[in-house]
Amino acid sequence: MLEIAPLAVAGIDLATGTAAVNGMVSGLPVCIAPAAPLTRWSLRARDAGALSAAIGRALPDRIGVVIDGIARLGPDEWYALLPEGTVLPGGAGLPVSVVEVTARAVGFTVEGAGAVAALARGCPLDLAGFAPGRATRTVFETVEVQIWATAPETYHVEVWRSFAPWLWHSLAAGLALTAGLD
Amino acid sequence: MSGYRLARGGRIDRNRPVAFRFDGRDYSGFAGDTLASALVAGGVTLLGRSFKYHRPRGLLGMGAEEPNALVTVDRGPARITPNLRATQVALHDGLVASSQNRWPSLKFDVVALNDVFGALFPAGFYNKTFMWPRAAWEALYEPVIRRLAGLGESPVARDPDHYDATYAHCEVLVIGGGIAGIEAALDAAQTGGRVILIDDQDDLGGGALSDAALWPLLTDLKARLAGCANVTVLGRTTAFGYYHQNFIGAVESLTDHLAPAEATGPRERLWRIRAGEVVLAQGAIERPLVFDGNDVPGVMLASAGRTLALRHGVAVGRAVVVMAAHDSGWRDALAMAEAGVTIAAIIDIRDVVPGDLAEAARAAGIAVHTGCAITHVSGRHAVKGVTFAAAGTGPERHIACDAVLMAGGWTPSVHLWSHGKGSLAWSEAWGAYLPGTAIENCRAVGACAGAWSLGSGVITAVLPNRKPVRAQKAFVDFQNDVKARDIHLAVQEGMRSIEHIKRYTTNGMATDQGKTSNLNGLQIASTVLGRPVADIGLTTFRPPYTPQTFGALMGHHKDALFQPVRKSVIDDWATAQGAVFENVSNWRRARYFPRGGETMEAAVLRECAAVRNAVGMFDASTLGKIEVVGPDAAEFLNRMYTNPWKGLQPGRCRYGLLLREDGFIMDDGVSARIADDRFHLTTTTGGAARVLGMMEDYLQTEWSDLDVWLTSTTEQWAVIALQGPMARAVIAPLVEGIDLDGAAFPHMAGREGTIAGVPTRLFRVSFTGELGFEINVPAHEGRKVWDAVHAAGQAHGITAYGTETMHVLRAEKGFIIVGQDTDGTMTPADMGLDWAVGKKKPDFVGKRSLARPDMDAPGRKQFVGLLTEDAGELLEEGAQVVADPDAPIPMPMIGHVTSAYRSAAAGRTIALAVIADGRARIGQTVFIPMPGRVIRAKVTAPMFYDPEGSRLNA
Amino acid sequence: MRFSGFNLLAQAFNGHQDWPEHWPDKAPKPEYDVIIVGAGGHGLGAAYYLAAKYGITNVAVIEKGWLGGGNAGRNTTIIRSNYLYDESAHLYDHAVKMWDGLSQELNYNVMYSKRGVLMLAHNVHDIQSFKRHIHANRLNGVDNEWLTPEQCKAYCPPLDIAPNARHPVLGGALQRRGGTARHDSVAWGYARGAVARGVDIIQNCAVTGIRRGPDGAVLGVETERGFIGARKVGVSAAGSTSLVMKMAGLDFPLESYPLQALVSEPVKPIFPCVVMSNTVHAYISQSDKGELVIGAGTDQYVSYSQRGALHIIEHTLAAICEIFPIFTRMRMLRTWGGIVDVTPDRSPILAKTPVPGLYVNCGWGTGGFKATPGAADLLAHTIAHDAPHAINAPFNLDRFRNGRLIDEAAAAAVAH
Amino acid sequence: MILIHCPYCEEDRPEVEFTYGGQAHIARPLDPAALDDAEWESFLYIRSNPRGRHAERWRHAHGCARFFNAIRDTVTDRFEVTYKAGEQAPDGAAR
Repeated sequence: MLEIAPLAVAGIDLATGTAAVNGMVSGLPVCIAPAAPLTRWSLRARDAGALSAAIGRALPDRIGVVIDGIARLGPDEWYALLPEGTVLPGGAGLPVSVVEVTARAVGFTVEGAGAVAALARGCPLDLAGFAPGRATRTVFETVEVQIWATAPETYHVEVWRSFAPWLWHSLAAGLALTAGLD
Repeated sequence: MSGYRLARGGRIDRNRPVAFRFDGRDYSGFAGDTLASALVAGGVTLLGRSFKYHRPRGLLGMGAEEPNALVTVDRGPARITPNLRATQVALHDGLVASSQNRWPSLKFDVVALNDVFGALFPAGFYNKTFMWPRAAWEALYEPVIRRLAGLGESPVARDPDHYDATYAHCEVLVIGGGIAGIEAALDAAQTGGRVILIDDQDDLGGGALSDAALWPLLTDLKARLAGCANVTVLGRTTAFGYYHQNFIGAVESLTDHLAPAEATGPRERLWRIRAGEVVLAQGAIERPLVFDGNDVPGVMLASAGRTLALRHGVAVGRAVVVMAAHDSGWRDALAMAEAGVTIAAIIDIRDVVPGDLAEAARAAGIAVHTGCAITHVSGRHAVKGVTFAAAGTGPERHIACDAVLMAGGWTPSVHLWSHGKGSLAWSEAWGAYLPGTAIENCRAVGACAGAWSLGSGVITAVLPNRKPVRAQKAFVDFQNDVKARDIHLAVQEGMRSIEHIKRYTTNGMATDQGKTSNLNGLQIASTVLGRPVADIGLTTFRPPYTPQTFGALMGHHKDALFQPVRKSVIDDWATAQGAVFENVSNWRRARYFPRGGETMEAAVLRECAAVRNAVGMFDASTLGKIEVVGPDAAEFLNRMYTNPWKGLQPGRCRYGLLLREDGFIMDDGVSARIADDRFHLTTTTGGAARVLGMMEDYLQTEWSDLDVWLTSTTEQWAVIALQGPMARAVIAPLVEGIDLDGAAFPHMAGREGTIAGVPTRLFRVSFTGELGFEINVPAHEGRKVWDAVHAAGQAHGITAYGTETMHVLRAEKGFIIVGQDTDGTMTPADMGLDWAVGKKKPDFVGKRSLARPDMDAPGRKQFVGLLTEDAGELLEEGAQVVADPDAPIPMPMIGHVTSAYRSAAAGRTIALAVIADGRARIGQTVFIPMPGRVIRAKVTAPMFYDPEGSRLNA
Repeated sequence: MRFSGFNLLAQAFNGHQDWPEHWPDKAPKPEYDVIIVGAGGHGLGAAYYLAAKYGITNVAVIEKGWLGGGNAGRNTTIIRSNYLYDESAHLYDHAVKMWDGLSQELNYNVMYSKRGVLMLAHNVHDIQSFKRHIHANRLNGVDNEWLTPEQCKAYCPPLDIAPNARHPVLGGALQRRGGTARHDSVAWGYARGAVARGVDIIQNCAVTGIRRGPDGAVLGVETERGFIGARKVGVSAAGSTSLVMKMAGLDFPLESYPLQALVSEPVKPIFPCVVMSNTVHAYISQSDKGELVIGAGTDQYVSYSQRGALHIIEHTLAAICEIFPIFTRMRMLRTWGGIVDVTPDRSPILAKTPVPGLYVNCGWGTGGFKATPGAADLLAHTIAHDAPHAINAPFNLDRFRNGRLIDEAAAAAVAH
Repeated sequence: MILIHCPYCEEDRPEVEFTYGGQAHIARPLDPAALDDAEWESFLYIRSNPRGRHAERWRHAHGCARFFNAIRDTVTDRFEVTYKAGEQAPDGAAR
């Protein structure tokens, strides 16, 4: 009988990291850390003006742009990352949709000169031209994520809670894996 | 000159000897050697055995085109890799390699008997025999064939190595690091954009590495390249596939060239490169000549001989004969002579050879024979000498030698160009295909574009010889043992397409994928068919250019990172309780909570009894959840679901049934109206993404006028199902802002308030038939509320239960599970769910399909209960139901068991099934044939517990 | 000349000079009794059975490229009949019965190898689905047995049955009569057999139109090499069926998708059978040459380009190595793509069409090779009798109108 | 890995962000009950399946999440043009 050695760490044992991890990707330093707690809101409306009035906040008009923590993801879709404790009006009765999704996702920050290389291991976008103030929904390998360029060489990554352990270890594996190379 | 190492020369470090083992013997080479060059230096000419005839094989080429020197490299336990080309195995200290495909040894291979009786095994022989006696194919012939099949040994242990993958972007990607490639990279670098240069060697230079005259230029180009910050050079990297819109797949070897002890990090990395422009500079591959004995070990390409001498300081032999049909053979001979290799003679098929070359050869004391062809090579495991004759048929002359170099011309490498669907144009001058017009932003430079002067020559099929082709051991595909005669036989038997000839002879189907055999095969086919080569065409070039490791192509999708396992916020608690889990879609869910070594059955009976008699709690967080918000929310759900929604008041819940447009049940779930313009929708765990995608499709493309929006909240809410007569008592002390009294908060109602201080949406929903609540709280508070409810429940004997118990309890009530009781071919009527279909609604998704003739024809399977006559008999889910168990096979079947459990509440086993005209059969006996026996059962209504629903409405 | 070990030995002594042409290059005659469009395994087989079983020898098989060059020449060669519904089980088992002895019938070794097809169950839903198949198969006379994880491992040693794998093996359904055959040999064997019985095979002759008489009945086909008459035309063109049917004014419930597959470098055989996994979407076997033959599902969009996508290959190999971790160090030798025609219920259409004299055999999707002898036989029957056989009667065009679908894929839908 | 131009994001994005939505411009009838079984069969199942220009639907699922239409050559897989849901195909517009 062909004996095959058991898995050292199985997928079912992975847990989301709780502390920052530092390493190198393609010879450049990177730090991956859990993001600070936030409140999250999915905001939808056909008419941006009505939505802006409903929640009393400015909204970016171009898809992929962020203004004061609110990104426009689609023609009728905005997504807000706001400080903990923020509460937005529900827009009841208006032709808008305001839904809190704070608990739906987990955020990571990816910082450093190697941040683009760390994300490029699984994200197919050309992030070199992804300047601060941009945000988009995309994928990391098979998992849907959002990537926000919050500052030079600094990115905030949003991922649904149950995919976070896999994404954390996939990002972290890139560091440990190549740390010793160059 | 000791052995075959030249006293001087070569781009090797003679101060760094490297010890290695091959087939159990110790050898030593130098840093800068490949395994191939070090072995030749050590006097080893026999390196392998061919696939079919097991003929002795020596080195043929110097790179990716090598078909013969395939070795297995052992880098320690579970790190053994078969079929590696010795020409591409970098030498490192302690390298352990062995030959393959021979038994008992490389020198004495018993299977070479295939060669002795080779006449019995021409191309396609296996189609003509092994058919008698009929059983012998499986009993005798195939087992023997499989024993002899394959080259190296398959790995047999889990691979401890890791692999990495990444995307990359650049404005210009240059593939091939020879002079032409480096110059293209330097030009591109001037534009300031990102440039990537790929080369499969560990040292840039390509062909120039074997041409001392070009070394100064090479050194200068490489220095200028190093100065360009925007150029990334990927060495030891092979671009293997050219996909849509300049998307290139490449694999970088990271540690195989290092001694195992120094090898840290991933073994290989997959590069997925998107390039603005692709410049192909892959050079050309020298073409063997086809003549009797051209496969004796020691017969190799002239470029291989030159590379050994100039790049590795190794003489391929002590007396070398060159058989040329192209000027490059002469240049290689002269360069090798200058490096100290004794060239016994240059034989050229052409009558006239460029004067300067002939002159230089004579000046170097090399015998020259033009207008001649080798007619035989003597020697079995190594070359002993050659026989040649004018025009191949004149009087025979002999030359003693220990190596023969073939210079048959050059084939520009158009592999990647062809992957990219660029057209090919036949070039008479090259006797090969050159790149035509590209459909991608791609251009070819250097030899692979036919733009590199390697001199000129003539293209030959089989060299002229007095012996007929069928009597010559003249090889076209050295690994798959395809001789020129085999191509003649293929055409004789009616194979006229090159694709037929290739598949019939297996020419070009070996691990080198025809790099040295396709063009010769085509040329021979052309002469036999009497049709010009350009009319016959080439077989399709398919990725990968060279074989690539599965591990590299998986990237980091290996072991624990293969695929995400989705876990709820309660998962850790369940793990601590020793729960046994099951995979449901890409989630994992607790199936049951065994205590003290209980079996699943025992645990489930205990959990069921706890829910029926006291109270149970269940993690329902994995159910799909969608927030439907907007003025047209109710109208939208009205159009999607079979049920009417407009009349549902805020604070009420309703069971929703969703069909596909073809009328078959796709999903179901309970939904609550939170407000006039807000619904909290629930779907099955497996259907969540599918349902949301389908709804977005209809909303965006069919009913884009509706003001309503869908937001996935599957992972926003943790959901605790609290079921049982004591459920209300458990949460009463925890809930604020909601009157839990039965009248104020009836079954199928929904309220908002707080529980354990956490905001909640509390629904009175029961999938068990007991008094039931579904507690929805924000996921990051889920565990806290779970613990609070668990603590509050201790006094009432609260018990956690899993999916198996949930299945039993819902089955006792006859509630369906979409995907288990239905299989995508059932209508609402089939499943007894007509009550959920809004008869007055003009339309909903699937309604029109329900009106098709067959959708309510007699004989459709209907959802019913089954009670076995033997109360203890547990039916097997999936078992078939028949009306007449004595009917002969194929026995007509009328349905199957969808669910079957032991039921504490019913005090016996119960089952649900779908049976043709099932409802009309209630009360009748049906039969479930099992291997060796028949089980009798009575058809009942699908309801085994509290039919009036009194407990539900407590 | 008859193929046999004796003749091979005899021919060895004169350089194999007497082997005749399998299928001489033929110019088309102006008129035939029957024309088959598409020289794949099904088309060539239908011509063979028209001649061998029904004595209809004035037949032409018309092929736009080289015979056996479509899906027949580029599939993963899997043979099985453990389908769920009665109609499918009878259709595919009719074929599996004919695979037995096909080499002898054609006097051409097609290397049908009954090594067993093992379908892996990775979750409770899979177990329920496979048990349902096993019970239904037993009552339909199709062999299929349930194996525990340990029995699966014993049958296929390279299998990893570690309980903590991402998709642990919870058992398997084994059809021992399933297995593989050599795809090219099937097409060439039928071609040789058909030609030996008087059938003309006309390669490099694309059909460009279908000519119909005033009553709408078929008169013959327009081709690159002129009009060729026939009262009966059987279309067996796989991925090109939609295009050919439009020539007769018919719109079909068909879409053509790329299906990619790959082989590894050849190694000493270690993999004894065929293994399939619906959950991770991949299947694998090892050919008699020692190459691992690996396939997966179709690409997601309609396409006739056989370029294929790299990310499909990545997912396929990750899936294979999840279940067979020993193969991570194996190397991919060649990838290729076929064009498979898929119907809404994933079941084939083998029937008459509304156009008198026009018959169709299509919609086999990813499963056409395994059905080759059966489909060929039934297409020949349908053409010869101008009426379907009982086995292929349910696989008609009407089922999409009246809703009587045979949806094998739905049964495998993902769980509760 | 094809690059697809999303008409909403107005950017070329990689194929793995998209899902295919089948043949385009098969609008669901406003009153399905008015169709006979053959017409309903055509709506549900009959597809053009051309070798060449094909009007089809895609969804930028992992991007702006919108459905849109495209004309693609099913032989080269090259996208000729993409346009928003509800718009008609720009006739012969070559991109």
